Amino acid sequence: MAENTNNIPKTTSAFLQNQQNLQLISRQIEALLHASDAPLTELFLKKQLSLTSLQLEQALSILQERLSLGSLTLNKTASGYRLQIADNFSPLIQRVFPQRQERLSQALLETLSVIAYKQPVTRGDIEQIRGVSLSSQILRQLFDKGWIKEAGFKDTLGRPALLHTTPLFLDAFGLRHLDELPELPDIQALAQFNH
Amino acid sequence: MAENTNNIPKTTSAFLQNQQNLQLISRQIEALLHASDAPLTELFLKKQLSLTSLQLEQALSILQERLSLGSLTLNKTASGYRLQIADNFSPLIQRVFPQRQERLSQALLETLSVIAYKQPVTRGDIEQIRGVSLSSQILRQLFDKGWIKEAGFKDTLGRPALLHTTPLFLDAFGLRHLDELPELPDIQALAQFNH
Amino acid sequence: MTNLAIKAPNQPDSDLALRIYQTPINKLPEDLYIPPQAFAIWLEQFEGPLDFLLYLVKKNNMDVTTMAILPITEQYLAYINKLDSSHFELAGDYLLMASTLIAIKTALLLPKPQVANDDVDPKAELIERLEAYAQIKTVSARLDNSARLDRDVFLALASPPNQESINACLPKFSPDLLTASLLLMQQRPDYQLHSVKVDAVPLAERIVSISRQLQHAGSKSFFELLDKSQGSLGVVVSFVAVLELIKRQAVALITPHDLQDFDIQLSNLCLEWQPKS
Repeated sequence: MAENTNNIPKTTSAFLQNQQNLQLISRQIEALLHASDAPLTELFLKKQLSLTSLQLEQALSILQERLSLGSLTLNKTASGYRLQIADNFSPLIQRVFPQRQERLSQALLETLSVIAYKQPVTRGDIEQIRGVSLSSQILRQLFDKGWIKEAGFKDTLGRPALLHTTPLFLDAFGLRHLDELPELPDIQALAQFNH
Repeated sequence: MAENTNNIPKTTSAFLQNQQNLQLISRQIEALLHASDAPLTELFLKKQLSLTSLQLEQALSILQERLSLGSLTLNKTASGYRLQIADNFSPLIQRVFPQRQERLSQALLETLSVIAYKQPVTRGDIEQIRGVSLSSQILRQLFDKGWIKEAGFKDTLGRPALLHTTPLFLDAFGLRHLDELPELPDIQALAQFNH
Repeated sequence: MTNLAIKAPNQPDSDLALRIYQTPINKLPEDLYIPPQAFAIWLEQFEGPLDFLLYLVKKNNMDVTTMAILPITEQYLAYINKLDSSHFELAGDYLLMASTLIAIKTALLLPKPQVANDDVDPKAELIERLEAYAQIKTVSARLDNSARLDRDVFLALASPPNQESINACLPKFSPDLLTASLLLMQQRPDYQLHSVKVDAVPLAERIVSISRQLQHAGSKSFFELLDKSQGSLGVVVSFVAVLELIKRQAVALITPHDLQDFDIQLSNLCLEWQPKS
């Protein structure tokens, strides 16, 4: 028996060592993702842990597999990787922590949609499209959540600030790119507004 | 074969079912602990998941075992259970997300040095050596950091408390013993001071 | 409010209707008096005049693109007339729309003007706005239906490791900070026990003294060069003297290679005699 174990070819032993190393890396990634308050990019992980792209990919897949034994999943969002609770536990969490369920008002959702689909837009643009004056309360809520930001000015009278959505907005709605937004419905389809 | 499987005694099949159930409960607990921003008590978990004390205990031990494959630990604090990154990832986390080291004020350093080199000393001693009255703000900062402590009294009028440095102080300055303190330069105020 | 149950037309596919005594009312009967407050509350459920217009279009089973503007306008104005003056803050946007509608209505009723300003067709413009708004209203509902963080999707929170284990990895303070602070303490004049006597410290004398010391010792730290009896003024004058000597290239600054520029303080300033070649 002892002889047998000694006869394990070098490649096998190297393979085992590599596997162990990837296991360790996967645990390090897990710890960093838990310690960070924002998603972490591939580039960041590779740089901080001195990994090749292949190592990162393998370690992430080991991590994903290990997490699947429990209740978490590794999720790739617009701004990087994050750990989230598997969807099938959402009903449980919603039941146990009902206070965490935030309802967004129609006015806020419409304002956010105008910014997301028509960006960059000014306050005036939003008011023109929605046909109502925009309460600063709503804009403040959106800024507070970090879903929108001001960048640049429109070259018109008063040089109003231009509003854009942020990666946090994408993260919050499970989108990786702006082009993953639900498609704007066709006017023809909308024509029959009675559905 | 088919007969055999049918012949599994009821108790065994009940045991397996119970084990599966405990696995599920352990995943539910894991999800709730990850979703909560505060530790969760045994009472809360038992109530929310309708568990007996035995079930909770067994599910927690399954969870602890599963977590040991990754980078978290189940931690029981005074206010309940929480999931925590294992201590052995501290160096990694500290390296990747460094905490800024604060600047220590001259007044704080002087007070600390007097205590370190002349301990045990009273507040009065410090004032005499430094030639300025001691702000309670500074002593509080030193107590808050756990770098000094009171132990014993000086046998003089008013029996003032004696101040000493602590092992945390040695730790913060990378010293193993007090005698590793750098040699005291020629300092008249300290030399003149006899207690 | 006691007898009026008003159903909010919030849900996109709910039956948009005003209910009185549980009975859905499809339009406000001319003969029924509805308190203006109740009407205002009902109107508040809409996101504005465009939303309200869309509701009217739907209620009349019309197509947005081909809707007949006149009946819609008349219904809109009939409702808005019920708003009394106490709801002006709500009415503002609605009144603006009303004036637009009246303008469209007038244009339709009057014989067609012949010329240039048909590039601005207020009716087409209104329909365009309604369409654009309907699009946004639809996508905002879809956006709300997508799995949202903290409502449908939850982040996995975990506490950081024990503070002691983090502390163990924090960079240590240098113990030299302690001795340096004591040296600085010594340089400080003793305010309490003595009145501060400011002895003049002649710069020329300091330059001579420092040159002599360095010439003799080769190199010395700034603190070793000080004459402690001269107090803090002596420190300042000595510093100026050192600067002067550096400028004359009689002495040079020794920078330990492991120090960054910003680490150089009086406490680690070292000087070296530069023999004239």
